[in-house]
Amino acid sequence: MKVSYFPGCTLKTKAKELDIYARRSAEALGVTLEEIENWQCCGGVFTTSNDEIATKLSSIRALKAAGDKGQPLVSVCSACHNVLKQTNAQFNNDADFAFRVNNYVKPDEYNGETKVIHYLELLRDVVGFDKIKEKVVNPLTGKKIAAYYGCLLLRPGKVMAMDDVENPTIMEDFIRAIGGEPVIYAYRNECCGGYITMESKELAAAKSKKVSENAKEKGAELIVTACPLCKYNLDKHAEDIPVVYITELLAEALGVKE
Amino acid sequence: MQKITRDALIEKAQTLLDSGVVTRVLGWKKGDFDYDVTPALFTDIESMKKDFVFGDFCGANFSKYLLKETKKIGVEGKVLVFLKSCDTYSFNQLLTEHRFDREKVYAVGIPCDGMVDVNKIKAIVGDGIVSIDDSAEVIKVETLYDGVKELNKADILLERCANCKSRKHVAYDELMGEDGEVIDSNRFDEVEKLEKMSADERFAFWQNELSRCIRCNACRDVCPACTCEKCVFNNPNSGVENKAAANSFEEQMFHIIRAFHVAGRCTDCGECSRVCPQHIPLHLLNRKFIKDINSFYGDYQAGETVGSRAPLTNFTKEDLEPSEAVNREDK
Amino acid sequence: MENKQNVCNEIIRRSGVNPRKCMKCGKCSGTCPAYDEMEYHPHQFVYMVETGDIEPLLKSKSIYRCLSCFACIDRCPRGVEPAKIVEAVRLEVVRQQGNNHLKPNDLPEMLDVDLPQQAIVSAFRKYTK
Amino acid sequence: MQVNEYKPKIVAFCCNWCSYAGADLAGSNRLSYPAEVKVIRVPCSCRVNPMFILRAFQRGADGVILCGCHPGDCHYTSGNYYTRRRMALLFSMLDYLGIEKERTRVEWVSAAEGAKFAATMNDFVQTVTALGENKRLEDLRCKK
Amino acid sequence: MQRIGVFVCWCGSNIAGTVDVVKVAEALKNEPGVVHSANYQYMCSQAGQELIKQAIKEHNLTGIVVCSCSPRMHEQTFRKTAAAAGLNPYMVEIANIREQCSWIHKDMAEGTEKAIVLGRTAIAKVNLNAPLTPGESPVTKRALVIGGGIAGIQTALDIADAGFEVDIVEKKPTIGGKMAQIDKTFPTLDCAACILTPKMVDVAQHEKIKIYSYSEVVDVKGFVGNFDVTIKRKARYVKEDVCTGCGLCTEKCPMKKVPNDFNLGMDNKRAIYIPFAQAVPKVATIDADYCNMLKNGKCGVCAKVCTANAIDYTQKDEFVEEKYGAIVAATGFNPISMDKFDEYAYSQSKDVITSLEFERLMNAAGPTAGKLLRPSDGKHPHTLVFVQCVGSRCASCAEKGKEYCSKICCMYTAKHAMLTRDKYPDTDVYVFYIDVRTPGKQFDEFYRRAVEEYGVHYIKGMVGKVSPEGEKLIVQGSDLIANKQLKIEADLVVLAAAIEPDKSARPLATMLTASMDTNDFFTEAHPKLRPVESPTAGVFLSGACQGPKDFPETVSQAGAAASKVIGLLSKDKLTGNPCVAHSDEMMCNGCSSCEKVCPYGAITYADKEFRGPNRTTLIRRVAQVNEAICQGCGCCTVACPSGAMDLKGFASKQIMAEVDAICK
Repeated sequence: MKVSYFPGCTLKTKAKELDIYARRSAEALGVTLEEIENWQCCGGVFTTSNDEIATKLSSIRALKAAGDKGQPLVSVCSACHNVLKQTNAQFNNDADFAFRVNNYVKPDEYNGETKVIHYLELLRDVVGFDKIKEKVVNPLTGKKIAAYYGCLLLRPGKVMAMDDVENPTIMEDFIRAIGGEPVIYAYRNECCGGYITMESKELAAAKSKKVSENAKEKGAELIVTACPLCKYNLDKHAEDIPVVYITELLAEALGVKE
Repeated sequence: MQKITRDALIEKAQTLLDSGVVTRVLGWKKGDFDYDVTPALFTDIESMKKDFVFGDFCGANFSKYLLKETKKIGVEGKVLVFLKSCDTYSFNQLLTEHRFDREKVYAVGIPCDGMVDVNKIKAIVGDGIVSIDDSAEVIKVETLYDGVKELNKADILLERCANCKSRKHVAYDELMGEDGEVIDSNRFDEVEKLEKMSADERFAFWQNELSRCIRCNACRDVCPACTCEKCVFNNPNSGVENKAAANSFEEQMFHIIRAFHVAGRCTDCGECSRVCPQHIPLHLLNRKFIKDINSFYGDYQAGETVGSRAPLTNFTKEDLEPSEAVNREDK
Repeated sequence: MENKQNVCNEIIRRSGVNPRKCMKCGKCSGTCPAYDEMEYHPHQFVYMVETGDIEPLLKSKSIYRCLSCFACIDRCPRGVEPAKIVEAVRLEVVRQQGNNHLKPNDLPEMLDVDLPQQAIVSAFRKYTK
Repeated sequence: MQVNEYKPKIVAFCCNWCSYAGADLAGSNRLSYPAEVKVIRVPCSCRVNPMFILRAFQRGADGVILCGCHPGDCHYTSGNYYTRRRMALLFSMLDYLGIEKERTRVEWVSAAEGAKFAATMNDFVQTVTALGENKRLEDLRCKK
Repeated sequence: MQRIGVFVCWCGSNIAGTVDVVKVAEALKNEPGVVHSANYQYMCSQAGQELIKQAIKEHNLTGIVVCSCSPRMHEQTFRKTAAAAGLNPYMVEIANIREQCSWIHKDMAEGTEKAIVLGRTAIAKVNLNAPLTPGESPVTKRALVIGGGIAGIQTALDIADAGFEVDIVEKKPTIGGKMAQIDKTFPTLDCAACILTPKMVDVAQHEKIKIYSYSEVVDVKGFVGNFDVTIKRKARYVKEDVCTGCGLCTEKCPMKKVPNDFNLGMDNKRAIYIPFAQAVPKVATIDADYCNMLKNGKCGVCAKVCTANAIDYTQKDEFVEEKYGAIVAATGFNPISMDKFDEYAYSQSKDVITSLEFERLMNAAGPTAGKLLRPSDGKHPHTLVFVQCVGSRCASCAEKGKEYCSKICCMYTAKHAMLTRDKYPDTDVYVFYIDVRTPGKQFDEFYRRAVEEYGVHYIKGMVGKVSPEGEKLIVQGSDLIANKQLKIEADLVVLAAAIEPDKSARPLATMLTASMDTNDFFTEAHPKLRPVESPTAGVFLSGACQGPKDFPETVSQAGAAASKVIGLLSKDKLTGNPCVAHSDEMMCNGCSSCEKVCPYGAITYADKEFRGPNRTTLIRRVAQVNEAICQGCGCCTVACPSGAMDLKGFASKQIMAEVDAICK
């Protein structure tokens, strides 16, 4: 099958692994990621204020592009996914916002029908973890892996609706599917510090340190994430524990890494 | 299809009368004109041989007459009734509602390839019909002014026959000829056409149709589902009686109430439209209910089986909401 | 006084948050990962906007410390969504002429080779008009 | 003060056990809704004959709303399930005849839903006010 | 023509504040049939009722309309008033000009105008009223109590003591309910078992009480005074009347790893078990999910060791049908699931427990024999954090928590904190609270003692996150008074989980046709004046199934429910609701439409002879309504095509008259 794909700015530069392995793995699983044309940066964060229009138009255009093809819009970067999903939700729940947005994008009005799904949701709900399990050639047997959700993947829970906000299982199930052993730790859904790293290195360091310490303490040998910024913060400030992208791990398990 | 002749029916009646299976016969009798056939009760074979007719104008559904016939006390024996396939549905529906005594009826199913509509003939040949010969597929109409005209039966069928829903008999003691099949008809096409109109167009359509109503009650009187001991429109206590001249309530609401009263019980026999002197397409009201019932609650054909539970005396916990009923996309 | 109230009303409108829903349990502040960096804490943002005490918030550096992690939104038992209030207050400040918190000239010294673009665009979106 | 402002006539049938109690609760909580709404108490929504609804329109009502217990919560176990079918068919028929479908409504309001009752009535009155006077049911037969 | 009296009530300023009552009374005077119209401050008062009675006599009234509060409030009152003055009580109609008029409108002109229309509507109806006489039905003098917790026990004992037979249906193998799991009770710190178990014994020994343990109600038919109930007695694979409760089988059963639900899974039991030492009935039960004999026919140890031959592996579920006059729901409560609150790490750490689990930990008969030990490693905890309102007062998240206050948590948390400090003075105990709610006798004193004498640290604030780190639980929460975020290194965290009605209550309510609120608590017939009765006649409410309650409240409500049941069962006959369906035989088609929609089976058919035309006789099938069974919903009246079926008190003509009056 084919789905629309929104890679995002970082995946074209600093996080190429996240992008490349996402495509390869998807292909191996029978899904083609069709990069939408002329996508623009999502902006990195979603502005919650309801009078903020212009900064959300790039998301609307992406949603519209996928909608025109009748495909769901898939992204792998947690930040892009968060912005796209939240923008889509605001479009569908706030008629005033929808009206004003469509005034901007005329004559390419968006109808709100595109479904935004994260790469993990694609794996769980479209491909199915069972099928992935069958396709694994290099299982990560015995590898103790800590899933790091951070905040963008799950929150706000009502909008993202991907999993239980406080006790998610999607990444753990993913880890099991590729043969690894998930490590549950309390900080898996706490913030790494995010963009605050620009403003206060100390705060970001404190936050990400806490995450990796907690994961290590619970026995993890490896942390997986879907977010380039999370990876950066953890790599930069945290304990010496490797941090890798979900897609890289998946590609390795499927034997398509190289 | 094997054509059943008048003689075959008289012969059947004679056998049954002679053997004492039945004591009387519900049949069709010629009226003032060839096309003016009326129901009649025959108690002996002679009068039957004299007046009984059978042909393309015998649309009348006898089911309703059984109410009176089977309730007569002191009258012995069964009554013979000839039922076309559509009539058998009404027959079953009335049995479901305990409206007549099945033991007192001998039902003979007769095949039917459709009855003709005199109004359609009149529309073609004009007034002054002298005689009609319907013994063959091509119907010969003699008029005062134009002599004999030949008409194709298919062009002049009654609306209900043109859209016949079933040639299958669902009730009989005996069947003459071969039984037919339930037909996947186009009877809802016109309803759909109306549904696709805007509310304003629909309103204009119905205003035009219903404004012709003269409240003759023919539709009610002929309807096999309208068999109430006392009709609400005749009952001063019902609040909708048609005698109070103080307001025009029943004038406006008569057809809605009537259609609702038979909703889920109407077999779509089409008698109401056949008898309407003002040619109001009353079947479009009934068919709307039937169509809605089928789409809301699953296909249901009143009278298909005896004892079935009508949709309005039934429910499921997952039924659709009234708001959904009027806001569907697919309607 | 009236102006202060107008600002608060604008913040309430823009954020879509009804601060009266707050039952003062403090779970937002109990959950906030940036608490110690903030002079005013999430529950105070809600309360101060509700009561019209807006000026200290407009002047406070706290508005740049929120990580937008939305933990307070998901954990609030009353559905108050304090992070949206914080954001609305910040917008009130950065939308004023010349009030961008982050200036392009500041950038070079912040950058390192690994820093993802995502961090830069996010920070600009959060801290500037 | 507006003098000639159009005020619709609204008849609300409420079942005794849920919706009438819900209406009372709206009152107890001082939740206002327009005075145009007048409630008729019936034991169960299933007591409401389609004829009553037609009667109301014929006598000049501009909107008729029927409130009952939520499906599954009927005091008489199943009454509202029948109501739901009857009204689905009736409303669909009225729509088919070209009557504005917004003039009729069924709403399930429990005894605990005072706020829902008031909100429903506010919304219904607003909707019917926007439609204006009910003319079609009166005119359906008598072509002008 | 009726002679109607109209009485407009001021209800103090409740009505008179927004309705010009004088004008209303004046306007209604001119309505058809009205011969008298009056207004008064409080119509429901003694003086007001006297006024009505006098008017009835003086003006020879045949019907009255009271414009007042909701008929749900005072219809009965005014019917009695009318009856006292010799007027048939069903000649009374109420115009609801308070709840549905004065209280919702602010404008005097608007309120007055609407009140007049409502009055006119009631007058139009009463013009068509006919005197009604209620029918009578017998009363089965037995009661059914559903639920064998303290609420059910107390209700059953009180009813039985009054001399009526009572059956208790309990779904668990023993009665006792939640109270049997509790260690001590606030604010007296009595041992719960010491006050509960004697009552359980009383129940077992009472000659009027029968216990259906390990049983469920599966069907309820009938109506007040005459319920037919089907009870499923689940197979326990032990003959209840043979088992001596010696407990030998529960020691010999080789299946040792069965989670012990009585201790909330904190330890194990055997596949054959007696829940606790004081169980009533003290009879073993086999857990079919774990028993090897039942699963694959390999074992049979319990049968071998049973000297009484009580084991019966072939036992099947049995269905018993019983008749009752009254039913009491006492289905109780449960703590909500903590699945959706994992910010407190309940799923991540065994040392995060709920208060009910803590109760078992402190109980001498619990998994640790009453020693406070951490479930994870059996070590003695030094720092304990209690978190209140977990899932209570939670408005944002219907799928997560409950919007209401669970009422009992403040007090039991104070109790837990106090008991911990009392037994283990080496502990530090913190309680995070939003508000401390202690209305109740000796309650606040109790809570203050926990703080002042026992040194419990009460922190105004909420916990945002619990993180298991090493052996510790890092509790991150806010201290709103200090304006600080705290991080406490705790050994044990106790969550005061919100309580919710037992899941069995919803299907039961459907069977009983009793209404529930949005939280699945049973609703009362009146929240203030009839708090222990369901709106469904003959169904009563006892304990937490009606709303969160502590023990004293539960026991008092249980007694109140019992007294209502006793009042009902003391009657030899019940007068029914006269507003029942009635079929006009002359118009009936006998079509069975009414019969099909009647939820009570109140309609039967008979063949009757009627005079036909020309001196003939016709036999017709006609419907007949059993007035004792008919509950007066009126569904049949609409199903009837001919209009033969009508409802007394809510006749079609009456309703149409109301419609007309409103639309005038």
